[in-house]
Amino acid sequence: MIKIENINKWYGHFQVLTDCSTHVHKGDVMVICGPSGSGKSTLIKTVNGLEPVQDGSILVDNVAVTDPKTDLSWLRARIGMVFQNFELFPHLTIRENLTIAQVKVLKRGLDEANAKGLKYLERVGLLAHQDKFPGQLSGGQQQRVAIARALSMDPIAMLFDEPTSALDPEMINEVLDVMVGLAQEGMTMMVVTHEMGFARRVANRIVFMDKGMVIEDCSKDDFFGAPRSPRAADFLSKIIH
Amino acid sequence: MIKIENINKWYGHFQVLTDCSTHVHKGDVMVICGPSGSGKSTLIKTVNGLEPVQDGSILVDNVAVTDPKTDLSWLRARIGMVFQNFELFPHLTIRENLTIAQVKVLKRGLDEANAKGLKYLERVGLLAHQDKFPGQLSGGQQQRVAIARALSMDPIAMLFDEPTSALDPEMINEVLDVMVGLAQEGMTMMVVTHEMGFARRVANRIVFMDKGMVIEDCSKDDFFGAPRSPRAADFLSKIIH
Amino acid sequence: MLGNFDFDVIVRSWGYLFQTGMLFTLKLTVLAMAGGIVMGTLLALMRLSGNRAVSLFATGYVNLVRAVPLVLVIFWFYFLVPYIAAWIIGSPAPVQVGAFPSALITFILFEAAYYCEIMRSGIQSIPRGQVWAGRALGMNYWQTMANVVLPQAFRNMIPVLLTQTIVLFQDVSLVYVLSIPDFVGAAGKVAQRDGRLVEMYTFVAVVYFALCYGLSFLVRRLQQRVAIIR
Amino acid sequence: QDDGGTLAKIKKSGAITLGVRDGSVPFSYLDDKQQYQGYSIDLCMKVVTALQKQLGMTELKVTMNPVTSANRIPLMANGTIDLECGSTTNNLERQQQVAFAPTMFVVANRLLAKKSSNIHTLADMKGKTLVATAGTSTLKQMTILNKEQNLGMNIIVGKDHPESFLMVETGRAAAEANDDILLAAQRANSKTPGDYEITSEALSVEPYGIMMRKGDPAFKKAVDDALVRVYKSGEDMQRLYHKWFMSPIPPKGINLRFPMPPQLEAVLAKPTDSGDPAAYAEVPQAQKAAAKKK
Amino acid sequence: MNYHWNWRIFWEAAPDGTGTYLDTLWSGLLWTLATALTAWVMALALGVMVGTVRTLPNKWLAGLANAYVELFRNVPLLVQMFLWFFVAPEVLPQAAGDWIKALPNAPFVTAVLCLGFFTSSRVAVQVATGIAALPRGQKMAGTALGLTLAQTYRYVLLPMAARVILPPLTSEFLNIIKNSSVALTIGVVELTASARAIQEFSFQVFEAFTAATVIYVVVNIGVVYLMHRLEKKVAIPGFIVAGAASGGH
Ligand SMILES: Nc1ncnc2c1ncn2[C@@H]1O[C@H](COP(=O)(O)OP(=O)(O)OP(=O)(O)O)[C@@H](O)[C@H]1O
Ligand SMILES: Nc1ncnc2c1ncn2[C@@H]1O[C@H](COP(=O)(O)OP(=O)(O)OP(=O)(O)O)[C@@H](O)[C@H]1O
Ligand SMILES: [Mg+2]
Ligand SMILES: [Mg+2]
Repeated sequence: MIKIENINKWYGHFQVLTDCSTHVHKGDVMVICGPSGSGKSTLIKTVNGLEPVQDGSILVDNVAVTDPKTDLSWLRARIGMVFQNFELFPHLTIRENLTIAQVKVLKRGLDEANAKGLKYLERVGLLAHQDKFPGQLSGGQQQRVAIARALSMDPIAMLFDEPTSALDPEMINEVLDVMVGLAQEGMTMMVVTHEMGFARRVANRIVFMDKGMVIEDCSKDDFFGAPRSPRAADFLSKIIH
Repeated sequence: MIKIENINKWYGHFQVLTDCSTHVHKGDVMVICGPSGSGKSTLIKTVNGLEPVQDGSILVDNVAVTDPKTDLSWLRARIGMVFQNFELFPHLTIRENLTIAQVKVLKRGLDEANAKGLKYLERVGLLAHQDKFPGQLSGGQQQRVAIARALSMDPIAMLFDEPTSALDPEMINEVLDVMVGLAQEGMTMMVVTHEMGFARRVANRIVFMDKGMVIEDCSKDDFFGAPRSPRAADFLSKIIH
Repeated sequence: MLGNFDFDVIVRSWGYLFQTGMLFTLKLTVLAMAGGIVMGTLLALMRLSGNRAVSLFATGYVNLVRAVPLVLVIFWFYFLVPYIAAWIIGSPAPVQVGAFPSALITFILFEAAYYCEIMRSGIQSIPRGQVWAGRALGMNYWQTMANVVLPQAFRNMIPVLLTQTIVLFQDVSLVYVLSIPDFVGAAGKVAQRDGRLVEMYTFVAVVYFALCYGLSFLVRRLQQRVAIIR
Repeated sequence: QDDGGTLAKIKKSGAITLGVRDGSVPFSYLDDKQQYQGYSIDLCMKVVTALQKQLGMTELKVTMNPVTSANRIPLMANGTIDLECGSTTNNLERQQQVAFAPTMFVVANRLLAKKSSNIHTLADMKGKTLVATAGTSTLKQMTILNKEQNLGMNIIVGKDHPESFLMVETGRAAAEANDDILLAAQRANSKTPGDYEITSEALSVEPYGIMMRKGDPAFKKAVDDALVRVYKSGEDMQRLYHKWFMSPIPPKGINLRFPMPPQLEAVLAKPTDSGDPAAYAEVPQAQKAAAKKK
Repeated sequence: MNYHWNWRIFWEAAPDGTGTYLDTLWSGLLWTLATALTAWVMALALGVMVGTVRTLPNKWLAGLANAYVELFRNVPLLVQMFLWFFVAPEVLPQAAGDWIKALPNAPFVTAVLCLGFFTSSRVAVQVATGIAALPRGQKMAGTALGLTLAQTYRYVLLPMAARVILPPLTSEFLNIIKNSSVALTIGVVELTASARAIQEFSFQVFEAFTAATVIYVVVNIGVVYLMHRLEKKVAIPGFIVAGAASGGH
């Protein structure tokens, strides 16, 4: 469903991504990990064209993201994305956050958008908070709203960029639980995370990156069993303590 | 060495600390944990008078922090403090960060201050970076400099407020290692942290707070063995996953 | 000297001062603020645009305008606007543009440079993630700006925008170079005709202080009201 | 570019715009009913009537456009105003830029001081502070005289005439140098007119003229003719002068009591638009010195 | 346009006997710079003090500083200039008033004081904003090391705040140069007043104002350039200083 082929990306003279390739199939849950600055966020943002690449090709559901003729807005509307800092719109209520893109982008009627939004809000257990503003919710609650917002667009796949790293330790689980639920329902997901517990539980593929390169791209069992590169082994030893 | 007796603190009408008491003895390593907003940071800041309290008394080395006649600057100079966001002074080089308070507060000569500062910089393994600015170091390195800065003042005790929570997962260990070293050398420490691995390894006392109150104040073994309050048990179950 | 203050001159010219002078000042302030904010926002978007030519043009405009004293800008525009208007509508002779439209155009163009800088820092203060979130939901550039970035930038910047408007309110007094009677100008004219400068200027100072202080007090109240809960 | 000149423009647009001043009492100023009034304006209105007749128009709209000393030239040049009805000194330098109608008033530079300070001639000002208004020919003359006669005066500059007067009133200057008619108006307008004295020694001769665009002979002739007719009308002209200089004038009913100076009588009898002071009266020594310097 | 251009006017002798019109402009520029620079020094000194006081925990002092700011920024400069020059000496005791009036260069001194106070209120706002923009922890870190509050401000907060507010301070610097033209209302013959004098004497109004405009632009570009150099010079490696919002003229 997502085909990344030999992409390269530079910021000025600095190469962030070097020859990265990977495939995500329908229903896959892919976890991307690696040291800070290794290009994980950049990689995941290239998938829906938020970061352009200078070289290589990306196909999502057989649509070429890298083709200048592609209507990126339309494509993005079909891929849900959840950010580290939630990025809810602080000036809109939770309900408005859930409906604005449905109305403006998918041209749904307000009633339909509301119904859809509230359905997913209920799914993440926050129906009672629909009239609050994001600033009035805890971090974990905000992140769950962000997930509901992405789901309201009926995405064909979901991208997560360190969805729990800005959360208080107590709240990490409430978000991971929602994500586990999604994975179990068969949602195609790409997840940048350091939560190896989550990876072990639901991932079927692990990509390990370092210095802009994909160092490992294998099944969960291969990765945790015997990571092939010394860099990955070193990383795992640091992160699990 | 540090005696906190029945302190109460309000922000306006909101009570942040309710009747908190605890004693830290020389050589103790006390870990303070609890949910977000429970008053941990506030409690630790009252110890060197960064946050005034309205009621109760705090004695540090038999000096009353809460007594208006106490020279707080002098007291603070003898208690090292390390913050979540490092709070190095960005406009000063690492060496200047280490020496400024020694020169201005302890009135040490520049040579002596330099010698002392560099000694501790070496101790945290960053001697080579002495002429850089904080912005040029990674988070883990900055936090180690912050610890060296506090140590340069030859403190009788050290306070840590979530020293690792702003760090990338990979860098947490390099900071914890320095702290473990300190604890093993017998430094008196109060540490607000969620790192239960650290607590298990070096703490001898654990304080658990909730809603501004000290719920548990016991030895490490008692705490991890069978926490007495349901709130603490619940917290532990969420945080260790 | 203050003993023989002649308050009568204020009473006598009350209508002129307020119905002509203050009305003009308020009218110009409000219209120039509205126009300036709209144009300033567009300029800010241009400055932040990825297109180098566009952003260079906006940057040049802003810096040029900010380098020239407003008095001189007002002066130049009074004479140049008729020629510009003639050039736009293709009239052979300069078009007569009244003092008010000329002043309004000048103030909008001038203040836009300042509002631009405010809106620019407002837009830049919005975390980049907000733009990404908008784009990731499928909104295009303009939808993201209109629904996500600008409403927040605007709210965050309301205090600075209003402070700038207070500056604008005071700057309107510079239309004296066109001899249009704004509040200060009207007071000045009365003062000069009747030789009562001290009384008039003291009165002007008191009125301005009351209005500006009141306004900035309101700004602070408003700031607490509209601040986005974070 | 101005095809057919100002006359054609007036005929075509059915309107004429007069440049007027806000505070040149009693020549051109705004009264408390927000009407522009004054000696120059009355003269201009007579010109307008004559123009209307000459052009055979049933209706001619008159617009009053306030001008300042800084913008009267550009506004004249870009066609915003057609006639400037103020109190502008006609001199040879300015004739490079604009044309003047026949002189309508002649003034002399004099000093105004508090009676208590005992100043009767320029010589009495030795070592004292003198104020003149920025950008006036008076200021330039005083600067030159100060050097020439070794007076050692400290000359300070007022932004405009009322502020120059305020300098004397508040004691920042011992005397103000200015056109005598303006000094008379200031004194009459002050809180205590009795406290001030205007010296009798004339320091210069300066003609005032109504200003128009240069290089438009047809329009200038029409204006000149109209004005000369007024000047020569005897009775009418006397009444006009009396109205502004010898009777109470709005807004406060002050009377300037400024009898017609002989130079003005002469020029009304024999109208001229010359920018040379010598054409009006014997030029005082002081002014000659200044002219020589130039 | 019916206008007689004469760009050679600047080489002609000015009637006030001091030299050519070019000399008139030059002397105007010098007065502008003298007024603006002196007032700027005063505004910086006062502004930093008042701005710092605004951020102090002492409510009473902070309130006083706020009152200072409100007083000087809520009345148009034009009017303040007038009040300082004509009204202030009159409300003082007679002797003090007379002493002020007898000061040599009284208009210049008054203009500097007035501009200095006016601009200091705006500098104070920037300084307070700059200090508030620093992470709260910085102040705590300073005091936790045993630095007194004064030392914390001196060695930690102010040096950082100064860097943060450098861009808006540049704007204020430009403003004070432009605002110095208001000093012409009390008789300082600075650049704008010189241009006006030239046009009144010669009637070459466009030439005079073009010259003034160009000089202002050149001076301001020079200031922007110098401040940019300063910004670069004090920039901290590895640290991006974000400019606070700036307004005003
Ligand atoms: N706009 C940019 N301009 C220049 N360099 C950038 C930019 N954005 C990111 N980089 C650099 O690109 C590299 C990869 O960044 P990226 O955010 O993808 O890393 P990451 O693996 O997500 O790290 P982290 O775990 O810290 O989020 C980093 O070295 C970063 O400094
Ligand atoms: N300056 C302040 N004014 C008002 N309330 C405050 C202030 N500082 C903190 N609080 C409130 O006091 C409570 C305790 O804050 P504190 O920072 O001590 O919590 P904490 O236990 O350290 O939490 P965290 O784990 O999030 O750091 C919180 O509810 C907080 O909102
Ligand atoms: Mg990242
Ligand atoms: Mg805390």
